Amino acid sequence: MAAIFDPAANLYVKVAILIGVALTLIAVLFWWAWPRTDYARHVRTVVAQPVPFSHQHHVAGLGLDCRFCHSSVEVSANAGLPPTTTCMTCHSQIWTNAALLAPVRRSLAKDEPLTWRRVTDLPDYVYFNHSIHIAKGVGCASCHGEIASMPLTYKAQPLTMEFCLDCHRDPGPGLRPARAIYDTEWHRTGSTPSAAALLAHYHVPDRNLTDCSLCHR
Amino acid sequence: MSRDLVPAAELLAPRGDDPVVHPGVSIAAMTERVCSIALRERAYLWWWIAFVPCLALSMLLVASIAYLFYAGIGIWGVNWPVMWGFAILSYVWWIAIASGGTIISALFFLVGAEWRSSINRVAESMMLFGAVAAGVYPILHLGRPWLFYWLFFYPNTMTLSAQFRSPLLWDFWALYTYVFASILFWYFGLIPDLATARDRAATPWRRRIYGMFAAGFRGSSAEWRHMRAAYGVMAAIMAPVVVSIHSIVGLDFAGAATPGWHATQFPPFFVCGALLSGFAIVLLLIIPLRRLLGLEDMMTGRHLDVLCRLLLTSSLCLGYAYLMDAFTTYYGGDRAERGIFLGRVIGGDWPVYWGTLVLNIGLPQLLWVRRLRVNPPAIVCICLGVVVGMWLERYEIVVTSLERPSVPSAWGFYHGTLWDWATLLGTIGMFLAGILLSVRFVPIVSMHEMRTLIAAHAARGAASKAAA
Amino acid sequence: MTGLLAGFESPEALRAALERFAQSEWAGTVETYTPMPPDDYASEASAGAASSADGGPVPAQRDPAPGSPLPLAMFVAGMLGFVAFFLLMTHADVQAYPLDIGGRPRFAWPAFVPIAFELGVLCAMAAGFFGYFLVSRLPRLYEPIDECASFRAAMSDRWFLAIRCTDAARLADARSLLRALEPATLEEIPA
Amino acid sequence: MSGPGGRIWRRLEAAAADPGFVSRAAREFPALSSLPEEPLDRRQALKLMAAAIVWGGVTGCDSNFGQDLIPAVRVPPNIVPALPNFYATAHVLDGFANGVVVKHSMGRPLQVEGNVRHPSSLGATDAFAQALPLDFYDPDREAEIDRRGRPADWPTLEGALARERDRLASGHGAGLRILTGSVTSPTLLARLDALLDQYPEARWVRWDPISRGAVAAGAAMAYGRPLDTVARLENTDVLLAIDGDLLCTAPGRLRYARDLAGRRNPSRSAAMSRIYALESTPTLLGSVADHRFIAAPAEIERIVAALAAGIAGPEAAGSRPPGSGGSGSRAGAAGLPAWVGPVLADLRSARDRALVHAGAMQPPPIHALAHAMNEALGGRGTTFDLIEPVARLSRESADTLPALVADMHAGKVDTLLMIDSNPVLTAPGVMGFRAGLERVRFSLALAERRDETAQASGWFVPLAHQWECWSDARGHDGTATILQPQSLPLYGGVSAPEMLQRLSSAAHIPGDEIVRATWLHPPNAAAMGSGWLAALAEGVVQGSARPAVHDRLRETPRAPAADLGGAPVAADTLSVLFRADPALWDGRFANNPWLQELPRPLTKLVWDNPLLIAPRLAERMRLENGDCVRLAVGTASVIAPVWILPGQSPSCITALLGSGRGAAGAVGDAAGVDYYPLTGIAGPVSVQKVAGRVELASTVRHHGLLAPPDEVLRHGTLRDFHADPRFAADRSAAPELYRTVPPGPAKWAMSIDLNACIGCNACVLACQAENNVPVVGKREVLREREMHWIRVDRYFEGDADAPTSFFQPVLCMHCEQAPCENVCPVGATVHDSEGLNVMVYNRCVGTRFCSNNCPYKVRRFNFFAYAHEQKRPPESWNPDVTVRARGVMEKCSYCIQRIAAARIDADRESRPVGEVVTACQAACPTRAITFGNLADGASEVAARKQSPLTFAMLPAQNTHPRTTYEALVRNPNPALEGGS
Repeated sequence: MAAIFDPAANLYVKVAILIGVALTLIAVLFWWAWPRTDYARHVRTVVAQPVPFSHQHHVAGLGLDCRFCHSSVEVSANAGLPPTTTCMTCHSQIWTNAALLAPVRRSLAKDEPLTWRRVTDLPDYVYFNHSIHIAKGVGCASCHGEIASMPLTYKAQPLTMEFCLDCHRDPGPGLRPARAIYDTEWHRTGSTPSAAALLAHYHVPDRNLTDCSLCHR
Repeated sequence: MSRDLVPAAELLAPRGDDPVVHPGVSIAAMTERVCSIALRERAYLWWWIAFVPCLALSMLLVASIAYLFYAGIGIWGVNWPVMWGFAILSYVWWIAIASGGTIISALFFLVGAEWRSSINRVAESMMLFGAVAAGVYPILHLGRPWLFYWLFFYPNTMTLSAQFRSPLLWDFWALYTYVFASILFWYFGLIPDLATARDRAATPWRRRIYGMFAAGFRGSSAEWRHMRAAYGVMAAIMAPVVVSIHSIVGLDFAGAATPGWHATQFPPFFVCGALLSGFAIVLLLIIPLRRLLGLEDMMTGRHLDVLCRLLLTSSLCLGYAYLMDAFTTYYGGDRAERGIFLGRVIGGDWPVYWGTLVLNIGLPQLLWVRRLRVNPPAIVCICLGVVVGMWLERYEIVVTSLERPSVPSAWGFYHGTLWDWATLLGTIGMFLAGILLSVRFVPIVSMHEMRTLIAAHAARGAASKAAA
Repeated sequence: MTGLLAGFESPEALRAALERFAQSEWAGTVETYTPMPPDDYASEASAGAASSADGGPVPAQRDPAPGSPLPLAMFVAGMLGFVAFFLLMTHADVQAYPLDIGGRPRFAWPAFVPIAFELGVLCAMAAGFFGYFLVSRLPRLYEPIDECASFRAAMSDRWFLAIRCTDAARLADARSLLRALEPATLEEIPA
Repeated sequence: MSGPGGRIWRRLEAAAADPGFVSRAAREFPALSSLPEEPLDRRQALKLMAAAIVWGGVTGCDSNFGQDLIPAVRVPPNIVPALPNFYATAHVLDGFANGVVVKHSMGRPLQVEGNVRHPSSLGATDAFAQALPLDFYDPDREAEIDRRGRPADWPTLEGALARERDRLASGHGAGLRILTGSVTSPTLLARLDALLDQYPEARWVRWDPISRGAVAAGAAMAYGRPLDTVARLENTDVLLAIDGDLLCTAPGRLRYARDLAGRRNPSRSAAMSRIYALESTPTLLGSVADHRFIAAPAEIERIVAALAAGIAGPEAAGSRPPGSGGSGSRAGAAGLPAWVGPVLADLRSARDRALVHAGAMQPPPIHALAHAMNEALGGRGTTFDLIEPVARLSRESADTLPALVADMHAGKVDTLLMIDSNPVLTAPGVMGFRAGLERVRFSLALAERRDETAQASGWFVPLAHQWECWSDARGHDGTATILQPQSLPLYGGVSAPEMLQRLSSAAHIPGDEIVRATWLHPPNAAAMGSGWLAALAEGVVQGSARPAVHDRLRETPRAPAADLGGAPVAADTLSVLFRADPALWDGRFANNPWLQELPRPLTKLVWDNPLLIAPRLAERMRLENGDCVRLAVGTASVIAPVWILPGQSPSCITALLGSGRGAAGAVGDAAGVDYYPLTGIAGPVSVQKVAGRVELASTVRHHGLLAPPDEVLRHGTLRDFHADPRFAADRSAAPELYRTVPPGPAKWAMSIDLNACIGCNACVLACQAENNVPVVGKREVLREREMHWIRVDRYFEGDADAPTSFFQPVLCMHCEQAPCENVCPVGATVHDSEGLNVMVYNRCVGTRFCSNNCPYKVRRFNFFAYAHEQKRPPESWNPDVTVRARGVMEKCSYCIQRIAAARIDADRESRPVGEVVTACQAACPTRAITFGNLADGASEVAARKQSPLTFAMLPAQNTHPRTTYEALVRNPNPALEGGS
């Protein structure tokens, strides 16, 4: 018996090689797939809020306009979050002692701001401006999804750079008529003006919308 | 260790007309001697004495890298305007050393130089660990090293890729190609010798380990045939690769608009430099090894003589490059260029410039003297000089150019910090540790090639006897 | 028992043995195991395999050009690598995200060459390396021949000639043939 | 440093003795000691790495998902999230106001810009005003009242004040002293008057470390009473500035700079003015002058006397006339420099279009002579006006600081109120203010920080920052501004009027009431023409400027020459000139890191104030930059490093006040040397070299006289310009390999007029404030790692004793063929369609190749996490600009955030983008910087680019920079050409 390895060794080696190859492939696949998963992007993840505010109820149910609370969306980079006083305009009249709203009442009484949790977020080095998108006919739903049908608010889109670029490279299809901007249920229909028509209507500028400087400063 | 048939005196006094392998050396004896080095039970004392400090330096490298990542690039001496410093110039230095090894093992394989057989394993080890030492730097050198992978093609959600017009990116790819290729090339040529080691190893564990790496090579004619075919092509690829990598390193500078760098001659100029330092390091390695391992009858005076001639030649090429550097500066007539050159020659940086000239061009001229070409002590001194000189040359190119940009108000000044030095010494330690490990565990002479060589010589010897 | 393994002291002895087998009318697979690349004579000496129709003895054929698919494979891999990465870069700069880089043309093909070249090389090297293991069917850690004690010298200073056949009669002939050649060692290859 | 490198560099120092300019420059580099290498910041780099590699594809997105979002409970009026608000106010320094507009973000005052309506500002600001935000948010500002170093509270103070009031009432205010700086504020003056009426025995002492007393005294000599001079440089053809401070410290400096610059660019102004500067130590005015004459302080007096005699006649100078003709030869014969004659001639020929100006640091007689010359030249009403003094003088001329200190020592003072004044630091050492203070029973310091005085006095009360309180102040011409608070007190301070009010009565009247009271009642009610709100909104009270007065020069002026120290002093007797630090003023800004790290205009030094000495003196004493000397004046002495300043007179040493403080705060303590102990002493001056060196951090690393190379900075004389207006322009366009012009609808570009630049650094600080440029500290500057996006390069040319100096603001050139872009391996710096060279921080991996490849070296690198290391409240950063992380390259972005804002506003209304003003441009007092859209032919930048003087920096690089310069043209007196 002079052989160094026994006959089984050949098999072991083959198996080992196969496993190695498989692992490499899996690793590459993971690297590619992970950032694209909803999990990594927190898409459709509901975050616990101090008050279980339902957009569905307020928007679809009561028909409040987005701008009622997000008042600066048309003029400023920030859409703006409603101050407690905005909530209390109604809730000083209705549901005045609902347990759910206790935090809101406390906030006003104690003059302590409510603390909401971010749902839709961009990294700090991205300078997104709501007003210009609204002005150019991009609807809320394009990024925030069908808010009106969300009992609890969650992030509707991955909001990766790819997601932004899809629109910035070809804005037309993303645009909607002015009246539909705040309508999160709206969908293109046959009667909707063509992409080209909308582009012309909104004077979407001839500048290169994929300039880095447009979002990164 | 057997010193059969070879009179010691002859070994100790190498001569330029020595045969590449002493006639007394039989295949069996050669195999026995080489294997006995790798397979001996416990390492030589001198090995430990050499290895421990190298290991310590490698630890130092690890430490300085850890601190660099923790603290930031600012711990180095780099500044505004000298944004590149030790990292880049040491990188270039190492790449040059590695390239020299490749040239010897690949280029001279193609031209079928006999003398290469006994030293190409040393040359290849040098290439391997030189490339690894160089490979350390590009990532360390980044301001945000954890984002190094942005230089790869990789799937991302930004639809962005690297910027391929940047010579630095070419360099990045060239380097890692080169490291990878070196490893393959080194290991590939090693397989038959590992098989030999496998078959001769005493303990079962060593057998198994060598057996694993030998991957069941048995020397069947098919295995040999494919190996020769593949190895030939690999060598034919490595030769241009080594030229390309150093040309591309040259382009890092030539491709920039920076005065002092903006010279078309850089790529060939850098290749000459690579040759010079490569030959120097090979000599520095084989001179002690042949003594310590008793390989004088395979690494003979002939080898020293040939390598010294090559050293001299490449030094002359480099001299020409320096000359052209001066000429183009004068002839181009750019104020900033001239300012930098003046700064090098008579300015604060004069020691670097003149040191480069003396060590890289002046010193090797001694090798015109036949006796010195086979005089180990002399050769060692010259080679050490060249190695330092090459480092100085890179210092001169990288630093003194950046110290004097076109706008005088931005003139700056540079000196390395303790961390710069720690990193440099660390890589040196790592390199030597690698060489020592390969000496300890890997047949340090390519036995299968030596066999061919010895057989051929024997045949020739027999033929000449018959003729007589 | 599946064959015989005869070890010779020198390449010349091995050559002689091969010649002998070539001249003999013995037909079967003859394989050599040598510690250094054999020169042409030792390549694929498979005697009787080339015996003539009339079964008469013919001199062993010298395989005119002992071929290997690897060089071609490496060349192809290299070229593919070069082209693939060149196209990838072109796509990235011209199509995926065209950017104004220092006012240079989008399709800056000269700038793509170095990386494409390096990656082509990478592919070629890889092809050669892994291809080698494929074509020479390595790694094969175990082979029956390893059981022969004398075979341990194969990679040192013995020139081996292995005969593989299972037919007892022809094996006997081979054994006698080999005996006549006075090999340093002669062993049977176990199953 | 160890190893071969170490040896090499030591040899370098030895070798640097070689001749040849390069080696001289090498010697001038800072010494080669290796600095400690511990990092600035520890921001879990390793964690970052792990994360970044694992989540490679995501890289940082969603970084703060699930983090807090906090809306207000009630929205304050006029505040829209992410939109700025602007409120007018003024920056008050030593009493004088420069109108500013403060930009607020979400209610936080963040940035300062000039108020176009304010006559002293005309929309410009100086570095001090720009640095206000950091001053306002300074965490070292004190919130606690304390008593003898122990925390106290309001009630206790109220009690103490009540007791004081009773005691004062009984003694008619005997023993009450109030110490302030210059006061122009009507409200504060009203309160003072009220107090002094209430307590007749009380005394108000007014005193500034950077005193303008000589101006008033000089005017008094000439006109019989103190008057302020308002120069009208727009009408001045020939200006003779004697140690001129018009551009650096004089009230109205911004206005003067603008008027001066208006006459300096021959391609725009009809007649280019000519400026002569006569000075002992270089000033900004001298640096931009056509002729700078350097003379020892003592000589200056003689020369001025001679000039006066030449212009106003002998009796004016009261000394032997150097010949009525004052021809050069005879002037020379009189032991005067040869230039006197031609200058006299020039002034005379310009007659009423000429102006002689004397700096505040000159003695009163010089001012008297200047007035005499001006009256003789007849420029009254054309080149200057006289107005009632804007800053109120003490009631009695006897109420001076020396008198006060004497009284304190004599025990005559038992109640001392020190308002925004730091005498313990700034009072001349010999007076022994501190010792006197200990003898004062009730001393109260009202100050922003617990400074030296606050610590030495009985009570310390935090003073409200000028953004935190109601007050008012006047500009250089008397125009009043009402300062409305920009925010509630961050640290609960009180304003000066409130404090005085509390001293007079128990009733607490809020600050706005006090100010209203001043303005809505006579005598000011009339001035409030346009009404209170308008005044607040505009930031000026219309028509409140002081009218010109018509006093005549005294018929028989006392011969000032008598006061001129008579015989010329031997040239080798040294004197020390004490000057305000260009960045720290009298030391009040010492705790402001922006100002500490602001390269001083001529030395480019930061974080330090070495003694400035002349090259010849340095040669004589074998001094190198950083060598220490003992400077002794009379009995007092300090040990300080020296700095060799070309153009300094060898017979004087300049000491900049304001550094070396002990109680400035975390930033300012122990930076530099305190020279106040040497002030106010008339003793002999001696300097001797002592052992030791100080590493001085300058952002210019060579001090050889380096003429600006032609391809970097171009200049010529008016004659050259007349010979060929395009003398500086590039004749031939270099051949192109590639040429892409960014196609966007707008083409952003900048033009910088070198004729206008006075090197005042306002742009540098404006940029730093706007773009969140971090401060790195002295050690990092020594390691050549300063971060300013815009730097003002300073070059000297010619003789080291009397060099010509040049200023050149350098910022990113936004090259159309940018060399930085194609060497970046990750495309972190690219071009956008409007021609901006964009730096995408979040893409940068920090190879730093772009900086190597930038011919202009305008790129800065975050070697450490400088921004995060800076002790600065997060809310004080500009929210529109990314705060850069460690390992990232950064550079001027042409204020891309402002461009983006304008672009979005325009696009929202679908109109072409309007005017964009960069921060540096807005701040520039001289309008040297013009930025705008080249595509819009009507834009000012388009017009300026047409100027024949326009040239590009380093044209041979073929980078096609969007930033270009207008060549510097000087207008030397033909009779003096070659000389000066």
